[in-house]
Amino acid sequence: MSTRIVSISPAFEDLMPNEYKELVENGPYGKDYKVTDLGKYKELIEEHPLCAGCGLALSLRLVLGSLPSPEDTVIVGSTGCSALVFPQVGLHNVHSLFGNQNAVASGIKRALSLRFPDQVKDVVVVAGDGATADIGLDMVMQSWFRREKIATIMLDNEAYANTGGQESGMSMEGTVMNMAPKGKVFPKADLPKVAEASGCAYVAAASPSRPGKLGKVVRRAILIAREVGPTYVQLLSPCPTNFKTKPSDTVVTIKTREKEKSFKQYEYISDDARSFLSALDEGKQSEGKKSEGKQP
Amino acid sequence: MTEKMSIRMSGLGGQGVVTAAHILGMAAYKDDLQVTVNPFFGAEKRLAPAESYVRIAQEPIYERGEILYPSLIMVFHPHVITMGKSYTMPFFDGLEAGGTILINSASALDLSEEERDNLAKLDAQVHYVPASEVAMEVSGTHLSTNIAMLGALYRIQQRPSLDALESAMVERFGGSKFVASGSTAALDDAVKEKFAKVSQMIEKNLEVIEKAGESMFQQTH
Amino acid sequence: MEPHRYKVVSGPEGFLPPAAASMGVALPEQGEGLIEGARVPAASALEEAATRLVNAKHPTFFPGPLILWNWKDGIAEKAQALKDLADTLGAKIIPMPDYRPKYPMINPEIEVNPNHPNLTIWHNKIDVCVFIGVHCHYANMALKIIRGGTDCCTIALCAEAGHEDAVISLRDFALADLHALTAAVNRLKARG
Amino acid sequence: MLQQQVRSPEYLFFEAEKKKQFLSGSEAVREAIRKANVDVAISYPITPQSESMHLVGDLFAEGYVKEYFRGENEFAVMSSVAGAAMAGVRVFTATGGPGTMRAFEMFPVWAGSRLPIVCAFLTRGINSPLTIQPDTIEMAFLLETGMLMLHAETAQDLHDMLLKAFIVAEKTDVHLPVGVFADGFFVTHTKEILHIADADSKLPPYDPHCAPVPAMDMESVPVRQMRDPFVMKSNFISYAAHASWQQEIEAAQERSRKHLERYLGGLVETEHEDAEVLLITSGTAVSQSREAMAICRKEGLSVGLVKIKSIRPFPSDELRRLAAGKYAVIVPELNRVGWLAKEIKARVDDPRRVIGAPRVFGGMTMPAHLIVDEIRRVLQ
Repeated sequence: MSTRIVSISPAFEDLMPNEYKELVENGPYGKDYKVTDLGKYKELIEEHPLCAGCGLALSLRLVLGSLPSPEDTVIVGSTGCSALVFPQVGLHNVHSLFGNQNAVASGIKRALSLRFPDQVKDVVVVAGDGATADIGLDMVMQSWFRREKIATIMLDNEAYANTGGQESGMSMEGTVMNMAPKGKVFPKADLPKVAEASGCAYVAAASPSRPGKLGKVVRRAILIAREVGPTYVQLLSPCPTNFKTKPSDTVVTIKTREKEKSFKQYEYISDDARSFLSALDEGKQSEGKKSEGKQP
Repeated sequence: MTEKMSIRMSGLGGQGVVTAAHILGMAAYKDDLQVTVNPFFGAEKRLAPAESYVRIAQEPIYERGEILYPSLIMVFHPHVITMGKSYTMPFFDGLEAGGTILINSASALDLSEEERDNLAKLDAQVHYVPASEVAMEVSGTHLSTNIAMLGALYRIQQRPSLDALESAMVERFGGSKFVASGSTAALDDAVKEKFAKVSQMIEKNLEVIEKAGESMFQQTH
Repeated sequence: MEPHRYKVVSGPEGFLPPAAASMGVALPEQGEGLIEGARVPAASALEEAATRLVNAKHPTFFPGPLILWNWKDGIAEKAQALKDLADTLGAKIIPMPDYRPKYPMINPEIEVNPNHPNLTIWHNKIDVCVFIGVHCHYANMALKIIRGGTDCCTIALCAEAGHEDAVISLRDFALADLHALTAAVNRLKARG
Repeated sequence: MLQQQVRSPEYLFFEAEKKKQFLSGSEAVREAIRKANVDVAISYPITPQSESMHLVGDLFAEGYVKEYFRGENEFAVMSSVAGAAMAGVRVFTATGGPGTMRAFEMFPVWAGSRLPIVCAFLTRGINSPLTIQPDTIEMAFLLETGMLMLHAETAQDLHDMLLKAFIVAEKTDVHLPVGVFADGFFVTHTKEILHIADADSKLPPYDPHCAPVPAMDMESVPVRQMRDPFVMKSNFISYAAHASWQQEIEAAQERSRKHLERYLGGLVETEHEDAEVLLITSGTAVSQSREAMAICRKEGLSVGLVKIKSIRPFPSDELRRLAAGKYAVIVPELNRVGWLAKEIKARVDDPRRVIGAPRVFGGMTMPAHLIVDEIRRVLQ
């Protein structure tokens, strides 16, 4: 992007509210921040209206801190809790409808490739489990079938949280929730495997309990999507409100799930993606047309 | 030509009733006449009843859709009449008084007394042409039946002109520009295989047109 | 509905005022402006805007993203010209940096938001406000809300086709027009 | 591919020499899109539309359209074209009947997001039972989606309206989707004579910086921009924001009148408008009405015709004036519900004089004599 869109007309510099001045002076645009740099700069999220202890808010903050080129990233969201955050995010982002995020993203990606053929334009989908695995699954999978160069990130809180705690395809079997009053009768959908079979070049499951790892997989997913093909990242992001856990226990919840083996980190890298990554490691190939020298 | 020609072509799917309508329409267009062409709007299936419609006039044509009141009916297969393979029953339904019927058959069909009466009341001119036989004999394929039917029509109407018919056929079979639906396009390929060259095919078709015209006979009911 | 009789005047017009376009008010053609919904020569609209600004108690400019952010050549000059105009008038400048519905709420002292522009107008007791550099969709949305709930007179200086929902609107508004407006203000002030 | 020169819309529409061609409606779509300088076209098959988007695919293969693919279903296609339009390019798609219904949730989003998408709706009936035949009932559902709706009578209309639709859709003061409707089969699959400009000219490209909303490309201000956000429920005044937003869409429709009048030569077209009985209709029902009018006038009956070209915005003032003092207004329609008659009745001074008949549906042709019968019945 032309960084001019985050520079203030000189005549108005004194008048701009502080948060904008901070964004201009100390924002992440054109910098090379990684997830470990959080806290050192003005983040892309201003404030958010999500519940205390929200796993999704935690994931989202880490995702936004892991974008390799925030100045050239357009995010497509979907209906759900996360959509409440996006008005506060310092990027171009689209809320369209419930479930059509990957179809919208396909259109955006194709249009930006036409308009800016020599520039990096990352299109990243960030949506919940209902939007990704249930109502939008056909469009998610079809974007993978078509090998759309977009990264799809699921914020998996294992429920429809915004609508009041209904069971989703990603809920654990047996979970008693609204619309599953006798407990969910089928297992949690194995979407990473579906992604792999559908043509994703890179698939990962992670969680905000390990921010470094989350940052690494998100960054990889976006870089691989830029150069190789579609990618999918699933982030376990528990909902303390609907599962009635303590807001301070969100990370504990994830760690318990890991111990119980009902959640595990996972990473699949296709051969093409692997050679792309090793080329990056060896510094043989730049990450993209204009982000020379960044490491995955 | 002062009157509007409203032509209904009835046949079986695969016989080329839609193609015949397109060629006829294109020829009329080339003769600077006003013309519209449309098929019967249904799923295209081989051997199922198929209809197409051509309106030709000197004045602008507004009316659209199926022709309910034709001045001329072309029956591409006897089964349209004898086995009721048609969505329009009886086959002369809606024919204008004094209208013309052209049937593909080597011999006059055995029509019921009621049918003969009705045709007589309409003062219908009934012509027969052995179109399938002429097609086989001249071009070696029954796929030219539709062209034979156009030959017979030309003998009756004398228009559109032979030159226009020829150039319409060149346009239809010669280039890749023509838009045909999936299954019609597949049949086109079959036709093309029969002829090494399109020009040879056009030549044969012109011969079919001439021969068909010569082979016509009229039956009074 | 009585088309063409609808007058776009300062409110408060009521709970939910209609869009002026739906009441028969048409946008100005090139070389024209709007005063209270009536098409007039651009010069008249400019003069009227200057008059209202000079006579205002708390005139305020709401520069939008298209002029606040230095995103392309020519913007900085336009921004400076606007600043000069505001200084000439002793007017406030309250920026509209973006259009998001802001959470939890804006500080009406220092910013304006198209989803609730009335908060800023009430808080600062603004009686004449000027929209400039605001994308048309968001400007129209805000102008209606202002007409509905406040008594503020709205002026829209639009680089595109103009705004029926403003009390005074100019179209194709460029740097030269900004200078012309400043000149008109100075002339009126000199006259006293 | 022909070398094409960018020409002004005025040149292409009004000045360029028009040459005679014998084309089907689907081919007319192709010829319009060939000259429309379209960036992205996305397709999904449905009869009777499929052929149109096949041909647009051919244009992509030839290089006239820059990007093209088959989406997964109509809802997804309408979502993808929305994404492309938000990212600042000119888009085109087409659908009809059940496809329209499948996609429906996106149409109000198109308008609400101020997306200048042009979509050809090649209409057909709606299940159940299944039908692939012409019927204009889907238009009834689309009336209040915020899109502009033009109704073509012929392949010529379809061609001209599509090209003009892009220009009207993209006007800053309008910037709304435009649906160009043509009756399936009766227009799409009928070959007729058209007069159109050569393909060596094309429309100027779309300029996303003239849009009334920012493009989603991280190149446009402001950087913190969400399309299209919840109007936050935590804000007490959010209802007014949503209401004002909706009014703005309606206002944008109103603003399109001026442009449509200029490019279409009016929202209506009349013949013998002084007659005692007026036939008022749209689409191919106009063609059938022309035949009926000719028959009646030969018999000395005083019958005139009003062709409505734009359904949204609706020519309310024009129709109120035209219908005033008429003995009767007859509205033939190719659908069961008679949405056009309802629209007209709601606007004229004496709705009792408006007769919503004859109607055919489910794919039936409307013979001119049905309309003639209605005229005679009324005049008796």
